[in-house]
Amino acid sequence: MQFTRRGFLQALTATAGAAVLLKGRPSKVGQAAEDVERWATPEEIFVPSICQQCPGGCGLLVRTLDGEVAGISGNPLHPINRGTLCPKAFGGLQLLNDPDRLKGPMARAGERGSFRPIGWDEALKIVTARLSDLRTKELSHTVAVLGGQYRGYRDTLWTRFSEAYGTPNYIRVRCLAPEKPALAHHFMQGVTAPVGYDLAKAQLILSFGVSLLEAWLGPVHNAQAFARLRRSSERPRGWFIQVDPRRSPTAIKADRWIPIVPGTDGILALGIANAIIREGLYDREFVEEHTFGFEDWVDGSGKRHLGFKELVLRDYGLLAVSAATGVAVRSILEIARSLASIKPAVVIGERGPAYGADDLHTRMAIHSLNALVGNIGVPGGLLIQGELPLAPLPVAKKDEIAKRGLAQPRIDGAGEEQYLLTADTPQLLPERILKKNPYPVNALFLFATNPLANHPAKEAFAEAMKQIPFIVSFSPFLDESTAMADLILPDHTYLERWQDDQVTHLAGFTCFSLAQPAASPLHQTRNTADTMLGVAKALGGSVAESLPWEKYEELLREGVKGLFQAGRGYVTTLHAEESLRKVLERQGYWVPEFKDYDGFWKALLQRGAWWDPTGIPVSRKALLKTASGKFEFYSTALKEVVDKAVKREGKTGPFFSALGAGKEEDLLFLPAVPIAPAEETKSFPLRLNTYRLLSRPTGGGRNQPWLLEQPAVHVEASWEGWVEIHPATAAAAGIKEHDSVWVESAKGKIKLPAKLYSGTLPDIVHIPLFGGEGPNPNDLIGNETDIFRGFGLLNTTRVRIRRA
Amino acid sequence: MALWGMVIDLDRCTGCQACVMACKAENNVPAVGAKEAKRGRIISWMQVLTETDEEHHGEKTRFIPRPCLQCDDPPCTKVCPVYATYRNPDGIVAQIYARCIGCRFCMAACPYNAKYFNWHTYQTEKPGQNPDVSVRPKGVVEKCTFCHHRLQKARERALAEKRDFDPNDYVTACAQACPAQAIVFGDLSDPTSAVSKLAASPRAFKLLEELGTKPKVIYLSEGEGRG
Amino acid sequence: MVEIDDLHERTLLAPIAHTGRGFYWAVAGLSLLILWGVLAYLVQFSEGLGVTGLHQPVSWGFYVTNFVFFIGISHAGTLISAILRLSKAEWRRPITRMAEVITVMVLFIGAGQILIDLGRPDRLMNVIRYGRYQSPLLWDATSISAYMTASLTYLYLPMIPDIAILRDRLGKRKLLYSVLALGWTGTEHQQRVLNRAIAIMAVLVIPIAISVHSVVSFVFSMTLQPMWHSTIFGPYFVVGAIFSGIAALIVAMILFRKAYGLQDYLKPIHFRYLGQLLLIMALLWFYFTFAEYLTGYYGAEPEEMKVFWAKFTGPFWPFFWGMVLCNFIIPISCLVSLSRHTIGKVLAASLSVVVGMWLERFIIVVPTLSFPRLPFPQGIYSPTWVEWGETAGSFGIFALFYLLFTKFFPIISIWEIREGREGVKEVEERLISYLPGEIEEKT
Amino acid sequence: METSDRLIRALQWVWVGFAFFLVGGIIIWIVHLIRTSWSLDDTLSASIGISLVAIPIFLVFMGVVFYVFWGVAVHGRER
Repeated sequence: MQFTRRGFLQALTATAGAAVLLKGRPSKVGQAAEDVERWATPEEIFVPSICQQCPGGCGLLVRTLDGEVAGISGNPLHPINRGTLCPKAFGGLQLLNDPDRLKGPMARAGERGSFRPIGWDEALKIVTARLSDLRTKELSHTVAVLGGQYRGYRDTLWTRFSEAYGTPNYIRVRCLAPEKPALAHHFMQGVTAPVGYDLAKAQLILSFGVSLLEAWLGPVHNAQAFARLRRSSERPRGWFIQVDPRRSPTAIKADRWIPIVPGTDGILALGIANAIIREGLYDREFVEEHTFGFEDWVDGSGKRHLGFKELVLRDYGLLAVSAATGVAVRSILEIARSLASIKPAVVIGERGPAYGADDLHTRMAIHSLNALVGNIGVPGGLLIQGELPLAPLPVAKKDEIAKRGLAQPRIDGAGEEQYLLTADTPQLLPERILKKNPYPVNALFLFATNPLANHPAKEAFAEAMKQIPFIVSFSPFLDESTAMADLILPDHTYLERWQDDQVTHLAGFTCFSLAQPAASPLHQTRNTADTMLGVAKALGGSVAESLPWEKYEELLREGVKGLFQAGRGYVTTLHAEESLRKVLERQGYWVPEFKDYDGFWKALLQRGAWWDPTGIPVSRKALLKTASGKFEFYSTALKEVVDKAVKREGKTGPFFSALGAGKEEDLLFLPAVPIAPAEETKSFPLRLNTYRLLSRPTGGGRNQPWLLEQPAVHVEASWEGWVEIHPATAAAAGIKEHDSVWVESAKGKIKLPAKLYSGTLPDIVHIPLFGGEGPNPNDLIGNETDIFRGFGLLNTTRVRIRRA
Repeated sequence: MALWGMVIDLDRCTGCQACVMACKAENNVPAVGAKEAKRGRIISWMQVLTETDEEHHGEKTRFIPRPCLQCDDPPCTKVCPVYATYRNPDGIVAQIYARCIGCRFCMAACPYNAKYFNWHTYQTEKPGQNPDVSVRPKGVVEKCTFCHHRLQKARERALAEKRDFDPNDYVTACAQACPAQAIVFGDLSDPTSAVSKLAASPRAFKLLEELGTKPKVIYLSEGEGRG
Repeated sequence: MVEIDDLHERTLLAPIAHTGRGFYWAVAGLSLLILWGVLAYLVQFSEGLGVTGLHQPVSWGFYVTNFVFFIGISHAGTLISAILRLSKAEWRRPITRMAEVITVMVLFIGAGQILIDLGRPDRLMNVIRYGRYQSPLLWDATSISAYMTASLTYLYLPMIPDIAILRDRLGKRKLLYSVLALGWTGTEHQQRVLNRAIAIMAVLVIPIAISVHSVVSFVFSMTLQPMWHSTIFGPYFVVGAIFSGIAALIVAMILFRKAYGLQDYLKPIHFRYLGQLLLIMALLWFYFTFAEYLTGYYGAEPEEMKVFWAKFTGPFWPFFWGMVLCNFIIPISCLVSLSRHTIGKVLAASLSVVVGMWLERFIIVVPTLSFPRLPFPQGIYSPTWVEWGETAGSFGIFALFYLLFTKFFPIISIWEIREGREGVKEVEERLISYLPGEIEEKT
Repeated sequence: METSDRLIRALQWVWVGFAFFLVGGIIIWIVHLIRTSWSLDDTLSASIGISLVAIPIFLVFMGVVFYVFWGVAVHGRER
C-alpha cells in the first residue's frame, strides 16, 4: 500500500486524535504515534512536596510533565522557605534518578554482601515470620530499631510499632533532636517545648560555634533571617558575631569572627559574663526579678550557696579565660559591650555535635548570657516553639508479651547510670551488643541511618552487626550498613512517597507540611510506613489493632483532622490573604476557611503546609516554667535529678562521678565549665575539628554529581573530602596545596588532599563530614561519649599530619 | 524594549551556591565528573567566586556570585568569527550551539570568564532534565542566558491568556532560588522596578566597570559596621 | 641518465636526478612523526578537545602557540628574498628560493593549526557562510590567504626558467615540467615579462607579510586581557616573525648545504651576512620585549602584575628565562664575532632562536589565560601527548614537504646563479656609481 | 602541433584557470561577507574597510598571473 506523505500524516493524526480522547493524553498506539506523543506538549503539573535533604523541612514545588519529574523549585507559599531553596534541594532530582538505586527488595544469598532479588510478599513473609517467632519466644525486647534524622508521623509510627510489638529499643541515631528542648534550656527555664530564636527581628546575633548559614536546622530559614538582619527597610543593619574555631562561610559573613580553641566556648561565655557583670552592663531589672541563683543565697537548711555572679567574678577572670580560649581580652570586652548595648540581641548556643566533654554546662553558660542581658520575653530574643494541635491517636494496645518486653532495660543504656539524662545513646550500642549486655540482639532494623558510615564507633559497629542474626535495612541505596543486611526492603525517595514534616525549633511558629507523591515510583520500592503497616497487620493481635491503618495516607489523614478542628492557624495562602487573616485574628476573629475536612485536606495537599503564625508565645510567663517561675542560674531541677541519683546510687555512683566528682558541690548546678590545664601534646600535636558542609545532604548524597562537584566555596575542592590546614602548619610539614596528606589519630589514619586555609588557628585541622565513599573522618574520631546527649564527641580528637 | 538586568547584594549573599545548583537544574548543565573536574573543566554558568584579600591582617573574604553579566557592549560577540554569540534584541548575550565552531576566541576575550567549553560530550538526554533547554554537544561554548527560555514561555503564556506581557512573570532560576533574596532580577529600563531602585543605591558597583563592557549585573557592596 | 654538461646544472640538479639512502631514512623518520600527529588528531577528533591539557581558564595552549610560531617562520621567505631582491644584494641569489619554499610550506601548516584547534572542525563551512569581519580571526583568514597566494606566485614565477631547464635536460616527468614551464624558451620578451612580474610581486609581498603577522597579533591584542591588550603587539610580532624566520632559513640552508653538498654555493660569506641580520633582529626583539615588560611593570596594574610575576618568578619562570636565554644571550654570544667557524656558530644561534621564539609565543599565550582578572579557580596547564603529537606531526609534515620539494625542483635557482655570473661587470659599474664625483674612464 | 603540444597548452590553460578560480573565489567570498554583514546590520564599516584593501590586492594577483601567462605562454614563444 503506497502511502503518500499527506495520506500518512492524516492517518497518523486520526489515530493520535482517537488516542487523545481515549485517555486524556496520547497513549502509545503503535510506532507511528510515538512521534506524535513526543510532539504533543506534555501535561505540566506542579506538585508541592517536602525536601528531606536536611532537617530544615523546606517546601518544594516539583514540576512534573506527564508524571515524570522535570524540575524542582521552592514552594512560594511555604512559610519556612517562601519559594527559595538551598543548593541541596536540587540534588533531589539526581537522588530520584540515581542509577545505583535498589530496584526492589533483596534477600541475602550466602554470606553477607551477596544478594538475590525477591518479591515484596516473600520479603514481608520472612520479616513477619521472624518477628512473630521472636514474640512467641518472649524475646520481643531483643528487636532493635535504629532510626536516623526524621520526624513527624514516621517517628510516631515506629514508636507505636515498638510499643505494640514490645521492644524498648527504638533508638534514634542522630546528633540533633529538634523536637525536644535542649537540656540546658530545660534545666534553666523548665521548658518542655524547644526554645526558638527570633533571628528575623534580632539586632545582634552572637553565635557560639553554630554555623547558621551552613547547617543547623534549616539554612534556608536562617539565610532569610540573616538577609533581613543585614538589609531590611524597617531597621538598621544588624551585627553578627561568630565564635568558631574555623572561619566557616558563616564566620566570613559575620562582622566579627572570633577564633577559639575547640571545646572552650563555655569558658568564653563565662568570660563575657564576667565582663558584663564587672562593668554593670547586665539587665538589672530582669536579673533581680526574674532570675534565681544570681547572687549568693542561703537554702532552707541554712547552707550558703555560691551565686552565679560570685562564680563568674571568682573563677573566670578575663586573663584566665583569654589564656584558655585563645581569644584576646580586647575581643572579649568588645563582645560583652556590644552584647549589652545592642538590643534586642540573641545568643545562640545550640548545635548538633557536642561542644566538648562538659557539654551541658557549656550550653548552660552560653544560655545564661541571654538571661544576663534580658533577651528572654522580648521580641527579637527567645521564643517558645508552639504545639502542633494534631489529633491524638488512640493509645497503642499492649498485650502481655509487649508489657513484659517494654519492662526490660534498653540495650543502649539510655536513662540509666551516667546516661540518666539521655534519651538515646547510640554511641554505646556497638560495645553493649558485642558484650551482649544486657541481652543479645536478635533482630535489627535500620531506617534512614547508615551507622557503618556516620557513626563515630563504626568499626565496633561492624563487628557488632556480624553477631546479629537478622538485619533488615530500608535504605534505597546499597550503602555500607545495607551491605551487611539480611533483608533489604528499599524505601521510596521523598519525591515518590506520602510524606509529612512537623517543623519545630525555628522562628517559633508551628508548621505542618504535607506532601503527596510527586511522581509514581520508578522502581519496585515501597514506602517504609506502608511496609511496616503491612507487617503489623500480618503479625495480628494487639500489634495489628494499634496500627489499624491500611496505608500511611490514612494515618496522616486521621492525624491532620486535629489541625482542621484546632480553631486556629491556616493552610498557607498568598501573602496578601495571610496578612488579612492576621489582622482579623488580632481582633479575635478566626474565620474557618473550609466547611468540611475534605476541602481542608485537598487544600493542604494543593498548597503544601498548614501553619499558625499568630500567638507565638514570647511572654516571660511562657518562657520561664521552672518551679520558681524564674530563670535559674542555679538549676533546682538538675539538683533534684542529681539528688535522686545520689539517693539511689550514692556519691560514688556512675552518674554523680561522671557529672563532676571532686568538684565543689554547687558547681554541678551552676553553668561552671572547668578550665582544663593545657594537656601534653607530644605525639599528636594538632586538634581535629569536623564540620558539616552546606552542600552535603543527610544520608551522604553519594551520587548527586552537582553537589559533589562544587561542595564548598571557601576552598577549591571537588568530588572528594579534604583537610584544611593553616598555611604555616602546612609549610612546617612541607605540604603544598592539593598534596595528599596522611591524617593520623590514636585510632586510625586516612589520606586526604590538603587545602591550605588561613581561616583557622594554626594547631587545628578541619575535615568536613563529606559522606559518600571517600575516606571518612569517623575513622579518626576517638569513641568518647557525650554523657548528656549520648552521641560521640566530634571535636576532641588529637591528630598529626604528614605528607603521603 | 525591556532591558533585563540583575542586582546581587553581596551583603546578603551567604555564598551558599543555591543559585549555582538552581541554574544547573534549570539549564541541564552537566556535572563533568571527578576526572574532568580535577582537570579544571567544571561547567558552572553561575559560579560563586571567592575573593580573598591576603594582604589585610584579618584578611577579608568576599563571595561574588558571577553569572554572565549580559554586557551591553560585549567583548565576546565582537570576536566571534561565525556570529554564534550575539546580543539579541532582549539584551541577552545568546549562544547559537548549532553554529559555534569551538574556536574559543570568545572565552579568551571575556574578562569575566563567564563562558564554558564542552571539552567532551558531558551531557546526554537523561531523565529528570528540563525539556525547555537543549542539551549542548561536545566542542561548543555555553554560557548563562538569563534563563532566556523562561522569558519566551512567559511571553507565550501572556499571549495564550490574551494579556500583555508582565515583566514579573519572568524571573531567572537563580533569583527564584536565592534564600537570602540577594539576587533581584527585573527590567532595568523600568524605573519603578525593584532592580532599578536597587541599582541606584549608593552601594551599587559593577564588576570590572573600567573595561567599558557595560555589564547589566550590578553588585551592591557589603556594608560596614552598623546602620 | 642524460649527461648534463653545464657545471651549475649538474650540481644543482643532482638532488632531483638521483636520490641517496639518506633521503629515504629522512622520509621514514618524518613519516613516523606525522603518523604520531595523525594518530593524535584522530583521537582528538573522536573524543573531543578534552584529551588535550586545556581547561577552563586556559582555553588556548599548544595549538595557538604553534599557529603563531609557524606563521612567524613564514616571514623568513618572501620578506627576506623580496627585500634582498629589491635592494639588489647579489649574495641573495642562492638563498631566495629556499626562503620562499619555507614560506609556502609553513603557511599551510600554520593555517592548519587553527583547524586542529577548533572544537567542531566539521562546521568549518560556517566560517565561509556566516563569517563576520568584526572578528580578528577573519582578518587573519583574509591576510593569510592573501599572503599564501602572494608567496605561491612569488615562488612560482622565478621557478619558470628552472622548470624549463628541467623540461629540456631531465628525462623524468616531461609533461609536468612542460606544463608548468608555460612554454618558456628564454626569449628576450619572456625574460622582460618575467622580471617585471617578479619586481611587482617583490614590492607587493612585503606589506602583505607585515600585515599577516600584525593581524595575527591582533587576535590577542584586541581582547581586554592583561598583558595582551597592548599597542606593542603588532610590531613586536612582526619583529619576532622576521627573527624566527631568518633563524629557520639558516637552519634549512645548513641542512641542505650538508645533505646536497652545496658548499660552494652557500659560502660562509652568506652565513656571515645572515648571521649579522640575525644579530640585528635579536637586538631589535630584545628591545621590544624590554619595552613591553617595562611598561607593564612600571604601570603596575594589579591584574598585569599578577601575570607579570607569574612569568618572572611564578610557575612560568623556566619558560620565560629559557626564552630570554635562547633569544638573546645565546644568539648574541654566538653572532658577535663570525670570523672563525661561522657555520657552527650561526647554526647554534639560529637553532636556539627557533626554540626561543616558540617559548616566546607560549609565554605570550598561556600565562595571561592562566591568571584571569577575577579570582577564577586556576589550574596549571600541562599539555598531553596529543598536543605534543600534533606539534611533532606539524614539524614532520613541514620537513617532509620541504624534502619532497627538493626532489621535484632545484632548491637553488639555476638561472639566477647564471645571471649573477654573467652580470658581474654590470654590478661593478653599479658599485662605482655609488661613489661621489666623476667616473674617470679606466683604460 | 603534435597532440602532446596541444595537450600541454590545454593543461597550461587549466593551470592558470585554477589560479584564477582560487583568487576569484576569495574575492567572491569577501563580497559575500559584506552582503551578510549588511543584511545583519553587523559592523558593515569593518567589512567594507577590509574589502577595500583586500579585493584590489587579489585583483593585482590576478593581473600578475594573467600578465605572466600572456607574456610567457602565449606571446613570448616567437619573439
